[in-house]
Amino acid sequence: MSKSNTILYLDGVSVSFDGFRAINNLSLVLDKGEMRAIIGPNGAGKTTMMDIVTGKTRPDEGEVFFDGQVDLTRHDEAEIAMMGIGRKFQKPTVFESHTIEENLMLALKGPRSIFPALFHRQSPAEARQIDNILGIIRLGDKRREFAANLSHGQKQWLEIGMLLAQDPKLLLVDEPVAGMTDAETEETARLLRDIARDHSVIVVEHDMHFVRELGVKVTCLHEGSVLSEGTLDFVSADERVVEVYLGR
Amino acid sequence: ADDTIKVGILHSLSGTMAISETTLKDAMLMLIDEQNAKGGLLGKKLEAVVVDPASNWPLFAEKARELISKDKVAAVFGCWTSVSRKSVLPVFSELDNILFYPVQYEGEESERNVFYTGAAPNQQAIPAVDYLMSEDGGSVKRWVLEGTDYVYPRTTNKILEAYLKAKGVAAEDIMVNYTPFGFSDWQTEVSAIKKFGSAGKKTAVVSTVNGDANVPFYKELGNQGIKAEDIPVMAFSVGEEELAGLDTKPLVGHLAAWNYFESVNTPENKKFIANWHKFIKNNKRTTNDPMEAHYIGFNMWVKAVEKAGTTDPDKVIDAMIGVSVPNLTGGYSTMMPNHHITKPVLIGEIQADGQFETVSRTPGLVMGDEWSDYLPDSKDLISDWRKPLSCGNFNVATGKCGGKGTN
Amino acid sequence: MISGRFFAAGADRRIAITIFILLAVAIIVPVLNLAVSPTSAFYIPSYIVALTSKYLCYALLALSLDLVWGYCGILSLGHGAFFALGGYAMGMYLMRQIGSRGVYGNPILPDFMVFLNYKELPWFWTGFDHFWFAAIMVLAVPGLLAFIFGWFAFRSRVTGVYLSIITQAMTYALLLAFFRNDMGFGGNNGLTDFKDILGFNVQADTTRSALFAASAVMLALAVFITWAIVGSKYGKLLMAVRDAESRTRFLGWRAENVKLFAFTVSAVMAGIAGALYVPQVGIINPGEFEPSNSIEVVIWAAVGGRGTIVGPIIGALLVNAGKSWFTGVLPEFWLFALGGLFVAVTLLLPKGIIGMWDSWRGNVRALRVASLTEEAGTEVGMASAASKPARSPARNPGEWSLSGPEPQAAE
Amino acid sequence: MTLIRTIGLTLLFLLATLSSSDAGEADLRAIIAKFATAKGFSEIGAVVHDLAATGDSLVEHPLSALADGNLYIREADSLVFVGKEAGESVQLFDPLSSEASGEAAKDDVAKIKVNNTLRRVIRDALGTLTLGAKDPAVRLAAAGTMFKTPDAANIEPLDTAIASETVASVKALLEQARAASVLVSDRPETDKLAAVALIGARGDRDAVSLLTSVDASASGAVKDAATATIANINSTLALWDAGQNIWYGISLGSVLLLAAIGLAITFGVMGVINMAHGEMVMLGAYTTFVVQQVIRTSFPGLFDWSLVIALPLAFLVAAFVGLIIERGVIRFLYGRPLETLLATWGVSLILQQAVRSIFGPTNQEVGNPSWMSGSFDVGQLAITWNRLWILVFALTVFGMLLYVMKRTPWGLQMRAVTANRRMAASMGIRTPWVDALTFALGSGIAGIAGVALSQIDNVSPNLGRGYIIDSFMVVVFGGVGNLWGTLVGAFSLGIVNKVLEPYAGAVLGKIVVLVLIILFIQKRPRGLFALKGRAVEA
Amino acid sequence: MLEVSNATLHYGAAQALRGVSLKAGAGKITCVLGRNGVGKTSLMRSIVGHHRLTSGSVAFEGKALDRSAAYDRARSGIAFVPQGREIFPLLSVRENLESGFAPLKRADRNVPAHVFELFPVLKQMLGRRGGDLSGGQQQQLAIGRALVMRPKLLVLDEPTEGIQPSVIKDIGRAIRYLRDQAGIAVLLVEQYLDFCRELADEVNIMDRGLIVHTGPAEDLDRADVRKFLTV
Ligand SMILES: Nc1ncnc2c1ncn2[C@@H]1O[C@H](COP(=O)(O)OP(=O)(O)OP(=O)(O)O)[C@@H](O)[C@H]1O
Ligand SMILES: Nc1ncnc2c1ncn2[C@@H]1O[C@H](COP(=O)(O)OP(=O)(O)OP(=O)(O)O)[C@@H](O)[C@H]1O
Ligand SMILES: NC(N)=O
Ligand SMILES: [Mg+2]
Ligand SMILES: [Mg+2]
Repeated sequence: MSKSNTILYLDGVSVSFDGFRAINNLSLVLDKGEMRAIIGPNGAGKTTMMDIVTGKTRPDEGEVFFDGQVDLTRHDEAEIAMMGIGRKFQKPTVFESHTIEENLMLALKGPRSIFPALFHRQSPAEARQIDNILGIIRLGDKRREFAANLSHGQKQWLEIGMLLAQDPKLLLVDEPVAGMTDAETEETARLLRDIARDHSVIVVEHDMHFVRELGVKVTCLHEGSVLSEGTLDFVSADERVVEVYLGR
Repeated sequence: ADDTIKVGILHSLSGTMAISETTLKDAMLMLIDEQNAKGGLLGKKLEAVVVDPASNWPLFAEKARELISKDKVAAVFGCWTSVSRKSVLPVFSELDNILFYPVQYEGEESERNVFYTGAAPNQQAIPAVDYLMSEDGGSVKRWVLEGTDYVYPRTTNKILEAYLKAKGVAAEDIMVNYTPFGFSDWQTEVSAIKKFGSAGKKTAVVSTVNGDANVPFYKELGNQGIKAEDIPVMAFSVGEEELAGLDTKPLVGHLAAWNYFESVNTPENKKFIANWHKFIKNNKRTTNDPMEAHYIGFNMWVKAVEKAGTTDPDKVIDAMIGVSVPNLTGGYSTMMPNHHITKPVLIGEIQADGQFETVSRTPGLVMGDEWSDYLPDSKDLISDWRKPLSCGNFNVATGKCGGKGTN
Repeated sequence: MISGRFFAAGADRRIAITIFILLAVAIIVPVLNLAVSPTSAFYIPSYIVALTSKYLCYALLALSLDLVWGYCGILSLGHGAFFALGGYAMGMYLMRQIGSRGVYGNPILPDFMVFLNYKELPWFWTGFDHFWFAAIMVLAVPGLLAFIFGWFAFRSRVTGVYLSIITQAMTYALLLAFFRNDMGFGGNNGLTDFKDILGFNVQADTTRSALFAASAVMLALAVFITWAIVGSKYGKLLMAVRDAESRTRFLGWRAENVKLFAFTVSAVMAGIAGALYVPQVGIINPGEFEPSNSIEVVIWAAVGGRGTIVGPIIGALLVNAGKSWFTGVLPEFWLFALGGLFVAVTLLLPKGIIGMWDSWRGNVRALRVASLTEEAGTEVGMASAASKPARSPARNPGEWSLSGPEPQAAE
Repeated sequence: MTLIRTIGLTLLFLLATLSSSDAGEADLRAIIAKFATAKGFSEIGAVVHDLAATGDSLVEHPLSALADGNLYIREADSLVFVGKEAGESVQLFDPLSSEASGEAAKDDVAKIKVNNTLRRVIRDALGTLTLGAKDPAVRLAAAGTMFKTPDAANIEPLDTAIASETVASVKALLEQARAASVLVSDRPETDKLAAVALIGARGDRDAVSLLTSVDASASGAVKDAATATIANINSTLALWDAGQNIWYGISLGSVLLLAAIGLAITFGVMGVINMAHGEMVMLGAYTTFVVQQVIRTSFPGLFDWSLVIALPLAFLVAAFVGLIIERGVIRFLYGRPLETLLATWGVSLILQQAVRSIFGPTNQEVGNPSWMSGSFDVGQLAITWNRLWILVFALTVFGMLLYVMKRTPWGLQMRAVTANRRMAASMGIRTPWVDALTFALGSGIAGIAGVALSQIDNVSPNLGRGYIIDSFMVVVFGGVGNLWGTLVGAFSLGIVNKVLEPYAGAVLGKIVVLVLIILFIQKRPRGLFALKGRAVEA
Repeated sequence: MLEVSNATLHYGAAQALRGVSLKAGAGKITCVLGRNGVGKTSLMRSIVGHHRLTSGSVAFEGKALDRSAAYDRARSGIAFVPQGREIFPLLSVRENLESGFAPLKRADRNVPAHVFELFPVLKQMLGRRGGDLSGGQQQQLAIGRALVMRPKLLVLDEPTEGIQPSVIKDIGRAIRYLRDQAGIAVLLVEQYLDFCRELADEVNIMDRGLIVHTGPAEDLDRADVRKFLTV
């Protein structure tokens, strides 16, 4: 298989924790500009896969390449993030003692070393971008609120906002609509489709409506490896997927 | 108010040194009470000003400054560790006041504003070693110099090493070892002593182990079965107060060198102990050498103030020299021109009741020698604060004041 | 931007006021000490000058600690070490200035080296006869130690208690090392008996006043620098690292460098504090490395209010003034008073003096806003801007939260 | 002098073994009376010799009284008595018959002074005197003494004793004592070589000591044999030394473990940065002191039980104080762990000063019960009883605690509460109870640690301060929140420390240990037994 | 069974609940819906005793709970599955379940069989640390843990969040089972409309700190009700 046109390339990846195999010989390829939905039972290894891609977890074996040539296993979280891989966490993790605005400011794309940060002054372009994102995540009226005071769903949105601010080449989105209303879910799907126009995206979700809205290729993981892959209809027709995941 | 004369008491009442210094604070309060009962001084009552420098050396300096500048004391009695003394020295010379320092120390100092009523090394360490070398002391041939790692033990041991070598002791018969402050696990050290002592020569330990570390040291000695008959330990920092925290039965026969023991049988001492027990309302509280030093120092100061007719420090400093007062061991101690005093040196053995039994005593009084004769750079120095010399470090070789006098 | 912020309202105005007060004090106190007759009611006695000046050095130390602790969540239990190292660097200079005025009259060797039989000056003492060299060392030694220490520790992702305890181990090891006479720093007695600084007698009132002014100005400068750091984007980042270190990594920030910079700057500040302190108290000895000293610094910052700039200063001044006062008036019972004060502050003023002041003021304002709007019949935003959750130090996970009552797992 | 002694001892021994002591009591009394006029240690020493020379077993009593400093002279009539101090007076007993002979005020009697040299003389004299004693332990001690003070004149009495000795261990020692004496005699070389071999077989430090002195004076084959034997013994001793250092390390480890284990609860489990932990240890030590004080004044017979009695009391006292601290202060600070540092620091200052105000600033005496005193040998390892008991005790406490934490509902609730107090409450766990009891448990354990530490350290208001840093180091080094970590951490720090100490010295050794801790934490940033898993790897 | 009347709650000066009244009856499933940040979680937390109401009251089985602590509420039969799971991360799965034993009599201290039937994965993972489980597994554990307490009132705050579809179905079945067999009251906060529609006996819609609508599940299809749930 050629890596050249891929944005993300996982081959034969395995990882275990205290003897428990969370990822088992997983291979997954994402082409440049592609959006992919990943589903799978709880504990299938979806989040762990993202951990591996973002450098949080080191695989025991296997290859992980970004953009066709960068071996991600040789880089740490910060380097990987700077290469252009952004992530939204399953459990929203924001900077609680910063305001919404400051959270976004820290996420904004730009130089990541100390001295520029020390002498940084916000440019009008940055200000516009923050305004823009605030609009998208509908937290404009709370921009000066501390993130600690947000409800669960609002934090989810802020996370998405931070991801947008990073403007990465590859977005890893872990359960973005958990805790959102149906309307918001639709909104989010629209947003992701928008983004996917010029970014590569991996979305993990359990909400089948949402996955359907996305309308992209679906991969179903189970016990750390790919169980089924194809269109949503194809995957959800797969007996094994119904058995372990969708239920009857 | 002006109808009292204030006396500063600068001893730690908290922190690591409280264990030793608090007693001295109480002793001073007692002495001041007694003086007041006798009618005070120059017709005025004495008033003690107590502060707590809390075993914190810079705080000593701050409190000294406060006593002198704010409370306007006539003299200060205080300090225990050398570093606390070093810390307050500049304050005393800057503000020209008087400090009475009651603890045995390493010497190598003589300041105009300080009177040293504790022992210099020659008033404690040298006679102690002499005793051990004598037949009575067991004709010791092999020496362990065990100390806490700080300046007093280091200097004392330097002096002792030089002295022992001068007496023909070979280098391999001297073992020097240091442990940190508050050291509590002595297993290795005690067994090393045991090992060193099993070379077939009579061995003794000279201990400059400080304060807190002593109790676990002696407990370990007892437990490892090191008996005084086999390897006696001669201590310079272990007094009645330290022994009060120990079951001394296994330690009977270990030694200490001081200028005073509570067990000394003189009328002055009996009276002193009785007063102390009355004052502190506890018949079990012991007395010790630094207390006697304060007793001597305080009485000297009283006498000097009376002689000078004023508490003005400059006048008192001049009047101090030559003042002679009874000590508690049945003689008189005199303030010498080097601001050190004359003292008898007593060697005592620990008894089962936590007291020392005097087993040897220098025939006469020993004059404190501030500049050791056994250190190359200080052997030519003397101190004489009498006019016209008025110098703490006069070099007899060059005939100049100021150390080497190279300039 | 800076100047704009500087004269703005609120917290920033407080910084301006603080700096102003410090600069004013730097002028007024020396004048009242030197130029006013001792009988005058306005006269400030020298010992008060010396005392306050010492507190200012402590305040600078507390501020330096707060930069890493309050703003970056690095609870250093070894900041006293940087202070002491700065102090030693200055002390070495002062020792060399004694020249042949020492008791042994040796023009090269300090007294303690003479009686410990040193034959020549150890190599690491070279250069300290120059003030400029010592001044560089005051900055370089603590800075370098912090840099090396931090480089390894932050890279290895040592955090929380583990970091705190190794900083404590560091200061403890230095304490023991400096105790050793063989180290060549005067052992337990340290360095004393200073005569001049830059040719001026250290004991002269004018020198003291000058040192006082220097301490006050230096503190003012440190306040300004801290404020500038904290207010910058880097400052926000610092706090973000404090609250969710791993999250900053996933945003591409090198958390270890963020911390390293603050730690090093802070150590340099602590070193300066030590260097100013030593000529004023007249001694530097290993006691300054005592782990309990470093813990006390933490306590000053906590009492004043951590995560603020003025808090640690107020805390340091207050606790030390309290200590000076209590040890004088209640020599036997002052530990009860001080201990009681610490307990009371934690219970009654959970965010320290400044923090409490703020939330009290904040609440008053917020409540007023709330009631006004309700009266006006307008809707209150769910969490109105007036509510100040405060950049609360307490909610500081991943730090001393061990089994993680508030785990911040980035799942 | 040696001559007198030789003759005396030989005579005496012969007489003693024949148990036909008829030196005449009157003669003995006459000699004893000479103590009253003896001046200085050498004259007293001469009287001791005279007494010993009588060979009468009756003299054992006055001689051991003298060695213990219990021999008095009544000033009024210069009569010599064995005295027993009782308050301000001294009870007098006849030196030979031990009959009570009234009392005297302390001032009316003079104690006969002894010094170390004299004590040694008496010990030697008693050694020979007791060679024929009934009690094998006494004979063993006598043989031991004679081994250490070899003398050609001892050979014959020893020969006799060996011939009649029935207890194997005593016999062996007697033979070694004889060999030692042979070496200093003018016996033929073959005898001496045999003696060197016999002594060499002991293989201990005493053998080296003896052979070294022989080595210095001997010549020829004996010298060579001695040198070779010394080298031989020393090389095995070096191995034993290593073992000894490990044992020291283990015993230091047990002390660290004891000191830290309470903290492993209050800090490790509850997350309270408990700066007052050391003061809890101190309270335990003071409880021991008070218990012993009461026992000394009211129930002297119970002294050996004092620690057993002190243990539960110390636990209760410290636990109670802990309970008050938790209810009064800590409980307001959950979720604000850093502020517990400030508050408990305050509490520790208060407790320290309170103890200082109540008991005074000086050390208090806590004695060792007899079963905690002295030492025994395992091969060439000297193991002191107090260290051994402390080790056993520390492991027992650890085991019990582990059981409570892992196997009881309380332990589970404790861990749940500290993990998430609010959620634990919603599971129906009475969090205030659990908090209070957990803190009390940790404090109580610190208290019983104090009982043990009172056996080896100062009992002073500063006691706690000495342990707090080490305790935190151990808990953190081992991995916070993991009891096994505390155990392994304590022992590894203890052993590393003690293995380094003989080479680096105590000061440098400690510095090295601290640096090692710093480096180790770089390798394992969450301690030895790091808590693992997603939750902690934030 | 549970009655909340006129509850108000402030966070500092911000008001999160502005006079909420709500009832949840035994043997019924009562649903609370609403957009993000309208105060659902705040309401649940007030009911289980994590927040103290500024005013208003909560009564359970006729007794006012306002003064009782969270653990007393739990002991009187209220179990809580919080948003964000809040399982004890360092406790094993077994221990997490056993933490629910506290209010039970000694004889009852066992994990009911239906917990493992419902969530078989928990049985496989009994020995693992709770914190290591995947998000969805943790959610299952949180529900299982609440069931161990044999509650009379089960308060669930978005229990389906992050759970795979088949298990959501199981949870629905379980909730129904509990209602029908054990007759317990269920108070359910949900965003997932279908789930709610299927289960609820009664729905309450919240908006900006108020309950703006109460009615049967069918109401969810009404436009005037839906408007509270759209953006
Ligand atoms: N650090 C770890 N230690 C132990 N086990 C782990 C660790 N990280 C993940 N696991 C295990 O790996 C498996 C995969 O977990 P992961 O979080 O990737 O699942 P997931 O597919 O994201 O599930 P969900 O849909 O529930 O979020 C789980 O069984 C989990 O318990
Ligand atoms: N601890 C807090 N401090 C201050 N404000 C808070 C706090 N928690 C929540 N809020 C605010 O209170 C409001 C209600 O929050 P709550 O968590 O109850 O919402 P929710 O309805 O559960 O939302 P979601 O569906 O997102 O979980 C929100 O606007 C939030 O910003
Ligand atoms: N002077 C002493 N003992 O430090
Ligand atoms: Mg997941
Ligand atoms: Mg919610």
